[in-house]
Amino acid sequence: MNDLLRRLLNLPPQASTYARDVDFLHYFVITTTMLGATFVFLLALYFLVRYRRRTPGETTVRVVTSTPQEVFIIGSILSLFLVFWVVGTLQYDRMMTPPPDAMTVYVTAKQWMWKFSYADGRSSMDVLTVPEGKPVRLVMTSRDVIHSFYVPAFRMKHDVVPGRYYTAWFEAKAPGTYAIDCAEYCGVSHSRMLGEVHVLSPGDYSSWLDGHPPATGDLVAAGRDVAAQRGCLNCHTLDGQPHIGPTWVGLYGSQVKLEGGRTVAADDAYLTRSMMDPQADIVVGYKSVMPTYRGVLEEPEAAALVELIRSLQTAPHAPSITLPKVTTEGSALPQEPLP
Amino acid sequence: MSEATQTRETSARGLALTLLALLVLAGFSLTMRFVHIGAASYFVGLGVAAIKAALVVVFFMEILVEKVTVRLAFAVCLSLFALLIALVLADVLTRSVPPLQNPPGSAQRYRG
Amino acid sequence: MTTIDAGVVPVPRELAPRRETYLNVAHTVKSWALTTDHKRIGVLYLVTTVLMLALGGSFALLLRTHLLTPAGALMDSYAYNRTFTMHGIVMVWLFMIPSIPAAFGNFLLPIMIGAKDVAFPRLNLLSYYIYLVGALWVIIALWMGGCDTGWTFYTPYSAHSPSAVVPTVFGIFILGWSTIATGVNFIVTVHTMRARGVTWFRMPLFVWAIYGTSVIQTLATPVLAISLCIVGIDNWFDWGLFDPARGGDPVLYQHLFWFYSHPAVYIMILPAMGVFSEVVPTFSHKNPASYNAIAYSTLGIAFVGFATWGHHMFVAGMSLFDAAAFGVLSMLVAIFSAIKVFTWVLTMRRGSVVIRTPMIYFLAFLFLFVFGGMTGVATATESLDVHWHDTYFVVAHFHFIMVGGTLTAWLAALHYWFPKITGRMYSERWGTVAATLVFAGFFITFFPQFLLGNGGMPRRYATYASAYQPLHVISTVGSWILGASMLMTLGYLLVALFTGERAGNNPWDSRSYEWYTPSPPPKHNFEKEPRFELDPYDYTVPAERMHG
Amino acid sequence: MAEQVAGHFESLPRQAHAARLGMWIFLGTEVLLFAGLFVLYAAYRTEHPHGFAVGVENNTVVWGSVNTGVLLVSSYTIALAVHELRRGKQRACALLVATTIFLGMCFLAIKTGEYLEHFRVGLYPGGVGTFYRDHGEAGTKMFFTLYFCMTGLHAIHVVVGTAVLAFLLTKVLRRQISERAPHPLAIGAIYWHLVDVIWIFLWPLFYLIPGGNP
Repeated sequence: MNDLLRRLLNLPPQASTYARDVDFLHYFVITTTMLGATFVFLLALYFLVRYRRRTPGETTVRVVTSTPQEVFIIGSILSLFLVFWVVGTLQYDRMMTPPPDAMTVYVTAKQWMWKFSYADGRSSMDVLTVPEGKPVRLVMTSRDVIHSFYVPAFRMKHDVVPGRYYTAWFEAKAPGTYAIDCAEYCGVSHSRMLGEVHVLSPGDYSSWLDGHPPATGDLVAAGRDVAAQRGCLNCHTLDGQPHIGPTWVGLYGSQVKLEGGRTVAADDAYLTRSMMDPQADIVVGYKSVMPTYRGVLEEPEAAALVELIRSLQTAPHAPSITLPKVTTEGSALPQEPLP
Repeated sequence: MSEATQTRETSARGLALTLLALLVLAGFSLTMRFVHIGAASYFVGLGVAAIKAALVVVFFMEILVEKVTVRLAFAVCLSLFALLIALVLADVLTRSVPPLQNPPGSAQRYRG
Repeated sequence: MTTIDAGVVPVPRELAPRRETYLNVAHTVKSWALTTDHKRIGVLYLVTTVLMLALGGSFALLLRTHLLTPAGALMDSYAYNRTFTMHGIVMVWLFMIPSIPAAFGNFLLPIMIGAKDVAFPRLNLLSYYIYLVGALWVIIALWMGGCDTGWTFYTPYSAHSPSAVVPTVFGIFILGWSTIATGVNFIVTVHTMRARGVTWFRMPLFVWAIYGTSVIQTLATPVLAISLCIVGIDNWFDWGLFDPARGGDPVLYQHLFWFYSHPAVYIMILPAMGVFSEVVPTFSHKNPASYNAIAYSTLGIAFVGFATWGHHMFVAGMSLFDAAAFGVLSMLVAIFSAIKVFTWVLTMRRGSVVIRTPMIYFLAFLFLFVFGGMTGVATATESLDVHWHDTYFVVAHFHFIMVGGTLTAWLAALHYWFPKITGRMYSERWGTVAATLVFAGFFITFFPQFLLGNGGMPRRYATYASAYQPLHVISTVGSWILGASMLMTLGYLLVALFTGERAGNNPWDSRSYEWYTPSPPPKHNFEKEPRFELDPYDYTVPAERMHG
Repeated sequence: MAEQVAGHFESLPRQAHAARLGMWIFLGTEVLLFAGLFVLYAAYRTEHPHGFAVGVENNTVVWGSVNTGVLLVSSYTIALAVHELRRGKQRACALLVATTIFLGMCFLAIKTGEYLEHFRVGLYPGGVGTFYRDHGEAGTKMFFTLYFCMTGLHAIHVVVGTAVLAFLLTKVLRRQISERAPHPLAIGAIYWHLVDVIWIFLWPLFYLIPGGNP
C-alpha cells in the first residue's frame, strides 16, 4: 500500500528514517482533503441536476441553513485541520532537532556549489559520503546568499543562511546515491547547484575511511599539535587550572554561563563559533581578548580541536606546571582555589 | 450646525495643560537617560513615550470626538502593528541559533 | 447538461429609446482621461489590466515553452530568471490585485449601495494615474533587462543582484500607493454613502468582499512599501540593512515581506469569492444558504489572514515555537474559505438552477479552488511543508488558487456583468466552449506540477533532471491550450461588444441592486432616488416586485 | 466662497466625517509604514544589545532633545490654530499655522545640522566611515543605519507636513476655510500630530534608552 501510493504520487524513495512517517501523514492528508473536495463537487453537481430550473422566472422558498448546521460543518473541518497540525508539529520538531549522538559534518554553501568538511579533517566538494544507519548532523552556513540544502529522498530541507550556523540532520536507511538540490533561489546557476549524498553500508564506509586517511593520525594528538601551534595553550589549559581563557577540562557538553545572563550548551556548534567568532559569546568572568581564528584555522584543524576538547571531558592531562594566578580585573567571579 | 458647538473638544486651557504635561514628561525621560537603571530603561523610556503619544492623540487629535468607525480603524492599525512585532520578536527570541558578530564570507563592499 | 432557455429576453434594437448612459454622455478623449465617474474609471482599469494579463501571460508561455527540454529550449539561465521574475511581478501587482477590486469594484460598488459615486472621486482618478505611473516604471525596468530576484526579492541576493532591481522596486512602491488610495476610498464609501435602507446586512455580498479586500489592501501594503524601499536602498546604496556582516538578519526581511504577501493572496481571492457570492444566488434563483456566514467569514479572512504569514518560512530557520504558532493560525484561516464553499453549494439546494457561462466558471472554480485550497492546508502542515517548500508543488498550489480561483472568477465577472457594463449580450455558445477549454487547459498545465513537486523538482529551475521531462511536456502543452482559450475568450467578447444583441436591464432576472438601474447605467447611476424594499437575494417574489 | 458641499454628499457633516475617516485610515497606513522599521529595530536590538547601547551613547542627544521640544510645541500651536478657526478667529489661526510651519522648518534645520555632525564624526549609513574603526561592532553599524533610515523617513514626512500646512495657510488666508467648514485644516493638523507622535517614539529609541548592559 505504501509503495503503491508513493509511486502514484510520484514521491521519491523513502531513504531516511523520518521519510516514512512524513509520507504516511502525506497520504492521510491528501486522501482526506481530496475526498472532501470530490464530495463537495459531486454535491454541487447533484444540486445542479436535482434543482434545475423548470419554468423561467421561477421563484424559490427562502431556506437558510441553521446555525447548528453551520457550527457542525465548521467544527468538523477545524478539528480535522487541527489533527493535521498536531501530527505535523510533532514530526516537524523531531525533524528539526538533531539527536545528541549524531556525527557532525560542516556544510558551507557558496554560490552554486556545496563544500562538506568531515570531523576527521577530510573535505569534499558537492559529494557527501555518510554511513548507513547513523544520524548525521549538518552544521551549515553560507558564504554569500541564502541557499537551501534539499535532499528529496530524505524529505529533508533547510535554508542555509549567511551569518548563522543552522543545524539539520538525517539518518539514511538504505545505501545508495541521493540527489541534493538547492531549493532557495540564489542567482544565475541556481539550477546547477546540485550535489549527491553517497550512503555506504558500514563495511564500505570503513573501507572508504581507510581508503582516504585523514590528514593526521590520532585526532586527539592532531588536536593537541594544532592547539600548541596556534597558541591556544597560551590562554587555555588542558589540566583544569583557570587561566586567561576558560579551561577546556570538562567543557564539552557543559552549560556555559555567558555575559548578559544567557547560558549555552557547549556543543560542537558552540565550540566552532567560539573559535571563528569569539566576540559572540563571552563567558562570565573572562575578558573578550581572544582574536578571531576565521581564515586562520582550517575546518579540519577546528574539528581536531573539538575532538581534543571532547576527549578532555573524561581524561584531563596531569598539570606539568602550576600557572601564575591571573586575576582578570573587574571580573565578578572570585578566583576560588583549585579543588 | 457648524462643528464649533460640539462640547467635547479640548478647550484652549486644556491644550496648554497638555503641552505642559508633554514637556514635563519629555524632561523626565531625558533625565532617565543619564541614570543607569539597566534593562528597566526600555520600559521607562517606551512607557513615557506611550503616555505622551496618548496625550497627543486624545487631546490634540481629539480622537474621542470622532465617530466610532474612526476609533475602530485606528485601533485595528495599532493591533496589526502589535501583532507584527509580537510574532517577529517571538521568532527572534526563541530561535536557538544566535547570530555571528562577523560571520564568514559576506564581507561588505567598503566604499571610501 | 440540458440548458433551458429562460430569462434572456433581448430587447429589439428600435424599441430601446436613445437614452443617455455613462458611455454616450461624452466621447472626447478628455472626458475619458479626466473622468471622475467611477464607472469610467472601472472600465479604464479593466482595459489596462487586460493588457497586463496579456503581458504576464506571454511571459508564462515563454517559461513553459523553455521547460520543454531538461537543458532549457529557449534561453540561458539569466534570461529565464528574469522571465519568471517579471511573470510573477506583472501578474501579481499589475493584474491580480487590481483585476477585480479596481475594475469591477470601482464600477459596481457605488451602484450596489445606491450611491452616486465613491467618497473621493478625484482621489479615485488619481489612484488610476498612480497605477499607470507604477506600471510605466515596471515597463521601464523590463526595458532595462528586467529584474532577476524572483517576485519575493529575498535578501541578500536582491541586495547584490546586478539586474534592474531598483526601477522594479520603485514601480511596485508606486503601485502600492495606488492600491492604498483605492482601499481607503472604498472603505469610506461603504461606511458613509450607503443609500437609505441599505444596512450592513442588506448589502450585496460582493460589497462585503470588496470591503474586506480594501481593509487588507490598506493595512498590508504599507509594510510592502517599506520592505521594498529597503531592498531598493540596499541594492543601490549598499546600506546593508539585512547584511549579516553588518548586524543584519536576512530572515527578518522574509518576515516583513510575507507579512504583506500572505494578506496579498487574500486580496486576490476575496473579490473572487465576492463574484461567486453574486453569481450563485442569481443563477440558482435562491437566497444564499447563510448571508451572515459569508459576511463574517469575509471579515474573518481579512483579520486572521494577517497572522498566518509564517507558513512561508517553515524551513527558513524560524524557531520551532513560531512554526507551531503560525501552523495553527494557518489552519484557523482555512476554515473561513471552507465555510464559504459550503455556503455556495448549499445555496443551490432547493433553488432553481440554470447553466450559463458564469455558472460553468463557478463549477470550474469550485473544483479547482477546493482542490487547490486543500493542498494549501496540506502545505500548512509543518512536516509536509519541509519536503514541499520551494518545489513545483507550491507552484501548482498557488496557481490553482490564483488562476483556478481568481482568474476563473474574473472571467465569470466579465461574463456576468458584461450586459450591465456594455448593454450587450455575449454569445452563450462561445462562452460555454471557451469556459470548458480554459478549465481543461488549466488542469493539464498545473496538475502535473503537483506530481513534479512531489518528485522533488525545485521551483525557479532553468534546467532540470531529465526524469522530470515527461510531466513538463504535458504541462507545456496544457499551457498552450490555456493560452489559446484565453485569446478565444478575448476574441468573442470583443465581437460581442459591437455585434452582441441589446441586453435588457436585468437579463439574468437577478434581485441584486445593480440590476435595478438600466444597463448601461446613466451617469449618476440611478434616474431617481433608489428605494430598495427587497432584500438583494429575495427570490420568493417575482422580478416585477423589484420596481414597486 | 465658503467650502461648497461636494455634489454626491447629502450634507456637510457627512462629508466632513468621510474626510476625517479617510485621513485617519491614511494615518493608520503611515503607522504601519513605520511599523516595518520599528520591527527591524526591535529585532536587531534583541540580537545586538551591546552594539545598540554603544550607538545610543554616541548619539547627539542634545540636538535630539531640542528637536523633541520643537515638535511638541508645534503640535500645540497647530491644535490651537484649529481651535481658533472653530471660534472664527481667522487671523489668530493663520498666525498659529505660520508658527507651526516655522517650527517645522526649525526641526528640519536642526536635523540637517545633526546629520552633518554625524558625517563630520565619520559616521555614515551602511557601516561605512572612520567612526567604526574604534566602534566596529556589527550592532553599532546596524544602529546607525537604522537611525538614518527612520529619522530620514520621518524628516520626509515633516517636509510633506510642512508643505500641506503651507497650502492650508493660503486657503485660510483667502478665507476658503472658515469656521463653517474647518475640517480641511483639522485634517492637516491631524497629519502633523501623527508626525509628532512618531518622533515621540523615535526620540527614546535612538537617544535615551541605554538598555541592559551599557
